[in-house]
Amino acid sequence: MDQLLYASEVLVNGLMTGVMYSLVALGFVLIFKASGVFNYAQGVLALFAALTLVGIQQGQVPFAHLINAITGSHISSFGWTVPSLLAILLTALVMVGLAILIETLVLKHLVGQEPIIMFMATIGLAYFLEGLGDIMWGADVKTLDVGLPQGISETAEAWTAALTGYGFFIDRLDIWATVIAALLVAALVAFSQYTKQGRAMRAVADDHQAALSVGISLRFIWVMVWSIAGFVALVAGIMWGTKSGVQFSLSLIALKALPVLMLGGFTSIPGAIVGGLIIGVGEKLFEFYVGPLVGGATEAWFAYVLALIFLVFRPQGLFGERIIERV
Amino acid sequence: MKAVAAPDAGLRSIPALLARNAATLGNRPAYREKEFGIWQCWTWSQAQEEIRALAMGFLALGLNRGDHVAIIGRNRPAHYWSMVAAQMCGAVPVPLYQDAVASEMAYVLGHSGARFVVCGDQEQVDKVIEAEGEAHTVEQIIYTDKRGMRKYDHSRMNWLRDVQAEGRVAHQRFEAELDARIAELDYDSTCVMLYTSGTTGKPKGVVLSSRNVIETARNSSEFDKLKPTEEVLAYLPMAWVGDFIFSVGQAYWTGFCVNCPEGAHTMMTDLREIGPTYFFAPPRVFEGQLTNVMIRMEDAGRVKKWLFDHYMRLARRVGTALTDGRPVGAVDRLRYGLGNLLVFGPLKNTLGYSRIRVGYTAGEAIGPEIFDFYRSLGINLKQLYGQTEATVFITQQPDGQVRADTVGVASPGVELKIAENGEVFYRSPGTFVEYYKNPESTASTKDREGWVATGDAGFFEPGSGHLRIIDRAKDVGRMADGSLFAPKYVENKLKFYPNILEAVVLGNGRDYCTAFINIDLTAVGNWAERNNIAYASYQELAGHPQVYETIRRHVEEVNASVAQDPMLSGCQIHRFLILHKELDADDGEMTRTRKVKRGVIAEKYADLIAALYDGRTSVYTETEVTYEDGRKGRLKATLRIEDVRTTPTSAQRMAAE
Amino acid sequence: MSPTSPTILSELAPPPAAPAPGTDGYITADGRKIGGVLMDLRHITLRFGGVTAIKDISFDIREGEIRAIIGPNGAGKSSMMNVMSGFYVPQEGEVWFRGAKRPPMRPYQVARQGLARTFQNIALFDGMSVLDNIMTGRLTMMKSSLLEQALWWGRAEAEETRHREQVEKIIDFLEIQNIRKTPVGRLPYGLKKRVELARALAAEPKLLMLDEPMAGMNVEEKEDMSRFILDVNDEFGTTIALIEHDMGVVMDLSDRVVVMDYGRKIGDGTPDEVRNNQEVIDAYLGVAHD
Amino acid sequence: MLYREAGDFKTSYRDDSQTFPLKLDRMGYWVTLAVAFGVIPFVITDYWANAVLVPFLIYAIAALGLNILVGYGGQVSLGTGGFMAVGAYATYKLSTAFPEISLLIHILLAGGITAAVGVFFGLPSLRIKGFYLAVATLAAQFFLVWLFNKVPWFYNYSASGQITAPERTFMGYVISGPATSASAKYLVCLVFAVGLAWVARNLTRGTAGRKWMAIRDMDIAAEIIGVNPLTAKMSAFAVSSFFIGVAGALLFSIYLGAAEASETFGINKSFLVLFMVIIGGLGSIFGSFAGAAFLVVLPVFLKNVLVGALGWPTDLAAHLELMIVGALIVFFLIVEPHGLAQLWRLTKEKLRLWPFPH
Repeated sequence: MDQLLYASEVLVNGLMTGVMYSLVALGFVLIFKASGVFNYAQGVLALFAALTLVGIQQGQVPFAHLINAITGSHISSFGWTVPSLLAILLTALVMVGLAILIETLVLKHLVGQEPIIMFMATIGLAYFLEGLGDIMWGADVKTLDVGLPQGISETAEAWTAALTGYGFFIDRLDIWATVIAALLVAALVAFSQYTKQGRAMRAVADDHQAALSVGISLRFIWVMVWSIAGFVALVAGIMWGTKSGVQFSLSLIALKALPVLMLGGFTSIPGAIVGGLIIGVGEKLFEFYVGPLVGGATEAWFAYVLALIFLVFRPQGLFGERIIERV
Repeated sequence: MKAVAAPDAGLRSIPALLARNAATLGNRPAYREKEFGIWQCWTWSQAQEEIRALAMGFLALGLNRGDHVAIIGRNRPAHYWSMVAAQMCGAVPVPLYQDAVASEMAYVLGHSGARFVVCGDQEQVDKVIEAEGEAHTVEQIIYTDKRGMRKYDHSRMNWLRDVQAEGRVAHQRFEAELDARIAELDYDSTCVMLYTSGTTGKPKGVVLSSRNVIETARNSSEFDKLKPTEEVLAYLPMAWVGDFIFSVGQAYWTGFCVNCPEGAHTMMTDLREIGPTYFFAPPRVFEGQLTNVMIRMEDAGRVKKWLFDHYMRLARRVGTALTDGRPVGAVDRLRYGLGNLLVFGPLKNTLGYSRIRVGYTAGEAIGPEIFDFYRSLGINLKQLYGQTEATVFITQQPDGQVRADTVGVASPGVELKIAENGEVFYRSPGTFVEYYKNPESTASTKDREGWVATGDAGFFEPGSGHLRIIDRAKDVGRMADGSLFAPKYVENKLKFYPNILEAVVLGNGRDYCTAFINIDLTAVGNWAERNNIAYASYQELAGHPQVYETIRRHVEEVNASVAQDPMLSGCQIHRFLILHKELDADDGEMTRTRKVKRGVIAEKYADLIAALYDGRTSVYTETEVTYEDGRKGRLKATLRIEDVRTTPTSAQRMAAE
Repeated sequence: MSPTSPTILSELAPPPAAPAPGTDGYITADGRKIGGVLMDLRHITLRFGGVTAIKDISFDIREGEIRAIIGPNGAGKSSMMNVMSGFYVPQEGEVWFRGAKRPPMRPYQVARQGLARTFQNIALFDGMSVLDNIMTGRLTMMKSSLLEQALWWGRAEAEETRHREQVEKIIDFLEIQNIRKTPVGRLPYGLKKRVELARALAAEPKLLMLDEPMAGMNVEEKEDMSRFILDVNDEFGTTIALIEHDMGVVMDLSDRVVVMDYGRKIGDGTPDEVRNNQEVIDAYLGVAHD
Repeated sequence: MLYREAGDFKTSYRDDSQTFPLKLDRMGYWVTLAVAFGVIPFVITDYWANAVLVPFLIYAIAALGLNILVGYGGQVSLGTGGFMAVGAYATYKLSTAFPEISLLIHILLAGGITAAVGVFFGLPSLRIKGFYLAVATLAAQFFLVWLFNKVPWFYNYSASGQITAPERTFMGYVISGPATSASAKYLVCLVFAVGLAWVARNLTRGTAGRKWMAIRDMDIAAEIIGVNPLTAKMSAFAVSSFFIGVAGALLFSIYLGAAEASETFGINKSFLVLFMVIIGGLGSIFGSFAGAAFLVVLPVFLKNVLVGALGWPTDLAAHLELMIVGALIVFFLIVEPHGLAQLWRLTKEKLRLWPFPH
């Protein structure tokens, strides 16, 4: 009985983590759909966003270390702090700027290259951004607080206790995250369904040539998509940042998002969400049941192996389009 | 070493030399051919085996002493083997020009009465069949390339390798017979019969004895100290005496290796791969390559261009001197060495000339700057003067006495004399036996003491004693005012300009000279490209006013230089036109060796000539042309005629003052 | 390599396809002997989901003949060839090859049975040189083990040379000597087609399948290709099945023609028979309209 | 410009298909080998060995391996780190279990074991392609590293969870453990590098190589002309993993002397080697060496300049290095997707045509 309850608690937490995964995965899907680029840098974008956010909030001087190292000065911060909302807004702007830079400096020149080349390029990009983030804001672990409620939610506990006789421990942040994620997804779907740009985006995703021929600017679409991806990254960054501090490991959630995508299929938004939930729940349950037997920390690989096994049986993922081979 | 010893009794035929080489140089390469992507190689002993097998195959097919064996095809070891194999059987090899059209072939086959024909491929076989028509004078056709042949009636046809195979299996029966026939060969037995693509009339079959060939091969080999290690590239028509002497005579005498290219289209790459040490090419080849070099350098980057120009200037200054081993300042030597590293070396290498020890050009006069270009790169390029009747060598240039405007001194064993009309006569061990089935022209060419008229007019240069050729003796005429008319002399000067491919100067018996010009499509076309001048055809480009302008300037320069020579200053050109088509052997306007047939041109273009002399400034004409595929068509054009400024000679100038 | 080694002809050509006992061969207009049935397609039906690409088609290909499959675009020609080369497995029907029913097998196994083909939109390996591309045609005959290759030992090198010799003969036959070492990516379309033919020939196939060998070629390229196809059939005695879109070319080349339209067989016979087949004429006129 | 090809003609297919068809290249090759074997061992210092040469040679082997898979086989893998770990732990277990057998043999065996593991994780490549496969190989990466961390048997239950290379000798010379001399380390790695490079060349020039490239360029066509995808892909994974395993073994037993799975063989190793292949040039043996050299020398260079000369804090230098490497990757992919090898090829073409432009 209790066992089952624990399990279901684990399951709920799993769902919460899953949402986070989905969030990052979303960024991938967007960019992949619109530009056929498998953006490995997505996770680093999140890290970069979080770092920037913290930096702006705490009024750090960008590149302080570098400047100090070169000029021998000892500057570190402007000595002011910026209110969270404004900071988030500014960060969003930064992300847009970044998107534009990436488009003009990298993507534009890689048009027509095979996907794998693009993929590797984004790995390079990831390295670059990681280094850049560290140089701009310093590599030390930072705590991020944008006023999202944290800690165990009594209401949830009491409520579940009343319901099952056992109080679930659920982090408020997770609840919020879920809500925000849900909203974000809704927003994105709405955007791609009902706005002109959204439709343009989908058009490009379906057929570059056709889209071009009806006068849609590929470059604009790309900038837009990368900006959105940047924004999604920002949100994800906030969530994870608040949860477990802003540090390099944050960029590794990107890697976690990969199996998510493989389950959901690179081209499907709902796929990303479902995939995320499956992985989240799956790895928690696996760790809960199997972990103890094999020394734990199975989260490290469970997702990948799951995806791998899954792929062997359904190569195009849950929601991906079937590929018909021709000669 | 043995190769350059006087011929003892044993070495009095090509087969004898083959045996000698197989014995003494057994494992040295004798033949190479680029086939299937690599250079297939045969040592002398392998070659001997192949040739004997083929010879026995011929015997099996019933080849008799004295038969003629026609050989038609590109330069391939198998074809050289056929010649020697024929000799072994006591038959006479008769190589033919592979680009000859059926009608030309018909005459030669008929005249020589060849019973056996060795054909390179299906195309040649078809021509032979067409040529012999109903007559069926040819009893056996042997083909080298099997491609597409299986459909043919094989009652009198065999694949060369099958013939060899038959010879091999039948060696028991034929070995003795074959050796007997080889033993019969002596110094006076016929070695080969070559048809001269005479500039006038029907081709004549020049009969050359073993003495002719072997003596000449020996002398010339000694003259240039040829060694068994030489590499030659056999790419010139097998029917041409030069190829026979280089690729058979000298090759067998000294035992060096003959390399055959994969085909005409890969000739340049093959040349580069082999990097011959002993090389012959007619002037047009060198011209073509030089033009090509210049064109390619046009697109070079600034640095390269500068390097190239800079060092070529240096080369022009000291290069030839170095090649001739004349003294050159230490500094210049150093700079030349540097140039050799940066430009000359790579350039020679890309052309395939890095290893050339002795190079010859002949057949036509070569442009001084072309000649010097190659010599200044350190290539020992020399000129020789010769003809089929002399088994090539009449005069040649010894190392260190090389010049563009002479053809050198008498080759070893050759006596020279010049008749009062300026015609050059020679007598040598190479002097041909006779024209086949043509005693009267034999008599008219070769007198009782064995002196042969070259048909060329020339004179010994006072001082150096080198021979200088002005023109064909019969072409040397008189102008109306009685002054000397030497068209070739002027034409050559014209042709030295890269833009001018061919020129025909007219004026015999007239009161002034005029000329037809053929522009060089490569050079002029490239020029047009760079000045983005659009043109659809040769005709259109030839008619372009700017082209006319350029050509006129060239002609005037030539006039100026002609005026220098009081003897020939009458030959300055007063009017010219650029022909609307390229002179072409297929239209009978030139010989296969690209010598202009004046007679043909005179009648074919009578209307144009008339126009040149009646003062018209343009003329309409129609000409019949033959396309590659043999179809005929008519070419219509209206040609402009330009007047040219002439230069008063020193004499006239004096008179004027 | 000794020059007196027999040429590709004697080595590649299977014994002339004389009519096998019991099978009715026939003699072509130009006097070639056509042998027994080499490949027999029986009631082939192929569907993609709901779409039926091929409806119950049967025909055979005889040893030594040039067999054409023609038809307007979308007639299902290429699908047919994909069935023949084992790339598509038909829902119904049987493929018989050299007297045996073909069991379900992967395309590479089919290839090893002696089928080689070219592709409508060229499928060469762009990363490799012409030579290497043609060498891939002989991969099925390469026997040396991975270890031998790794140490360039035993069979590895000998094999390499032996197959190179064969390939060079094909290169010579198709007159592509001067592009031997060029990466195929750089070649013009016409030459690519020729290299692809070379690759297929290198496999010394019993049945050579050409999928629109002349698509997108100019007149003289088409003439060259036709010549090569005839030569191949003539010199190596190779049986050839070819798909063509335009009727003209095929008629001169082929001994017998199958005409397809909308996945059905609407004609089968000698070029003349087909030419005068009303249904065929209609089909082609029909194409002219849409 | 330097080349003199006239007269350098080939009379057999053997000569025609040799690795260095041009005389000059052949000479260059032999000279390099002569210097590598005859000179460097006597002048090499610890610094040069540890900072540059030894890691260069080891990574060159790894890059060769990955290049066989990615460059020739067209199968992308991000599991390199994991496979190197297999090589390392295999050597460790073997050499501790059978001390009497030569370490060099153990290293080869370790390669073999890695090959087996590689084939296992390569199986999915039969169903999935492109970066689906790339991501799938991450499974290998994470699972293997986790395995070596979590299962004490692999590190002989050592308290630290680390593995340390025991001292081993070869013909009386110490080749493993702290006491190893610079030249010994160098020579061992050199022998492996040269030997494996030779093997790689043999494989890629012949049947196996053609199969791999055929699959890479157009897998469907490849299968239709008779290439069995299973054997082709698996052999690629096997050979590649063998190389990588040996590299891992050397890295641990010869170079580092001690290792800890997640530290030494993390995902970053996978990327490092991948970058070497990209920068060096996909599908080029020379490229594998060039790429390895580049990415081994670059940090050393930056360190010397930034930290040594400018006296910056090391972490800053490290971050800058990240940026530069990242930027370079992107740069290379944009400018020359075929890497240093291609640049080299082009220069060579120019030199051969000199003085002509084309």
